[in-house]
Amino acid sequence: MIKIQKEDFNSEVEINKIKKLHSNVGAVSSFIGYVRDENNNKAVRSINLEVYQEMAHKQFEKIINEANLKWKLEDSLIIHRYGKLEVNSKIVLVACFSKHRKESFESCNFIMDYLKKDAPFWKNEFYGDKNEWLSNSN
Amino acid sequence: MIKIQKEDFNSEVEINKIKKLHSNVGAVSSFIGYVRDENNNKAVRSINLEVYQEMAHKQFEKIINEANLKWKLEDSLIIHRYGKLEVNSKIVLVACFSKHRKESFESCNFIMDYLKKDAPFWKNEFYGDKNEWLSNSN
Amino acid sequence: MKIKYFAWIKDITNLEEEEINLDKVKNLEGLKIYITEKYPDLKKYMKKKVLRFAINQEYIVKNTNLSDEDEIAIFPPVSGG
Amino acid sequence: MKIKYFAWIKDITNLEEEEINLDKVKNLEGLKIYITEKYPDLKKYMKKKVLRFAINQEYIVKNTNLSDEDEIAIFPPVSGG
Repeated sequence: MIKIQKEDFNSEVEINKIKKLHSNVGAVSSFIGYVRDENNNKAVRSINLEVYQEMAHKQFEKIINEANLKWKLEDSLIIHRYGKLEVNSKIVLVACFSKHRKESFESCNFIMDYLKKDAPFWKNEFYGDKNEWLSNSN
Repeated sequence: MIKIQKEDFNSEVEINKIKKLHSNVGAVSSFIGYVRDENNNKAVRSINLEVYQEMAHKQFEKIINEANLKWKLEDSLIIHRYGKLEVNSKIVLVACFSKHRKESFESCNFIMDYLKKDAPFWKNEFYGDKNEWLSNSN
Repeated sequence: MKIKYFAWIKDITNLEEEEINLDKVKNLEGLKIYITEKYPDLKKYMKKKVLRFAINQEYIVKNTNLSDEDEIAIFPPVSGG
Repeated sequence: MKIKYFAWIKDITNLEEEEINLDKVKNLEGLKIYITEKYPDLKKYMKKKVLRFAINQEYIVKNTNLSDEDEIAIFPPVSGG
């Protein structure tokens, strides 16, 4: 399941929606990314997250396909927000559903790596009255 | 934060409670373990999870201390249920809170490894009218 | 073909997207030359290889022929997640 | 001292905990001998080293002296998580 949205999400609800389809799932590993109050030693107020929607969808599908080739997953979920996000807001949720722990852990980490490298999102960080475009270090 | 309880939990609520104390946290990695409908090729109906409470608390504290020695964590959470749990019920939630992703991922995996090996819980699995005590393979 | 710009590239082009006539641009290398002439401030980023290109939502590194229905995107390194 | 039993060990001892007199048992090795005499069905598990011991909620492997206030736990391999 892939969602690219402005709105916040409830990770319990989103994970349950998928989990209840799979009684053979014993392991859900997930990652939530948040807007931090500080970056590169500057106090962050908020970010504006721009997205190239059609491409983000395509890239997420590709990432999930790759993960499914590498691990035996029962299901997976990516929710990525865009737009104006205040400090402490959730940015992203990745959750991987598998029978056993190893698969869900490794695939969740893999999806996050890939997402940071290839997903077409751009963060514009606001500090006081200044702002700056970021790029991921890896 | 360590909780050993019979009741179910809401992972969104539990994670938010801790996250809101730390505006410098950008990364929360978590693992949820569930009762699966099948184990060792047998159809599972429910489990009864026995715990040695005082020792479980002590062991969880030790695990969290170890994780804090190895990684820079802002906070961490272990919720482990006990008692009768039906298929699809949550058993455990481990969540690790850090500035950046790597620390939260690695420490969450580490805590789960340690917990599976040392936490004094015992699963009694019920299949039809039979039941069987389990032990973790690793 | 349609060209889309993202993040701070938009501050240089002053627009989010535009149509470019295929007569002027046959392939990706031709497009690079065309836009650096049209937007000289892009030149230094082109040289530093900071710009990313996608054709129809797929990353493109090598030179590729372009057709009239293609959607091209030009953007800086990503920062999602 | 107090001895606590968990999981299927309880099915062998038929109780969850009991008080043992310190005169009979001075240390962990003494306790092992004492309980296998009291509960012969535990012997094969003791031999296979399936049993785990904790003193005051800490795992113990080596022989250790026991005191009257100690809480000893005897249990099979764990299966939490």
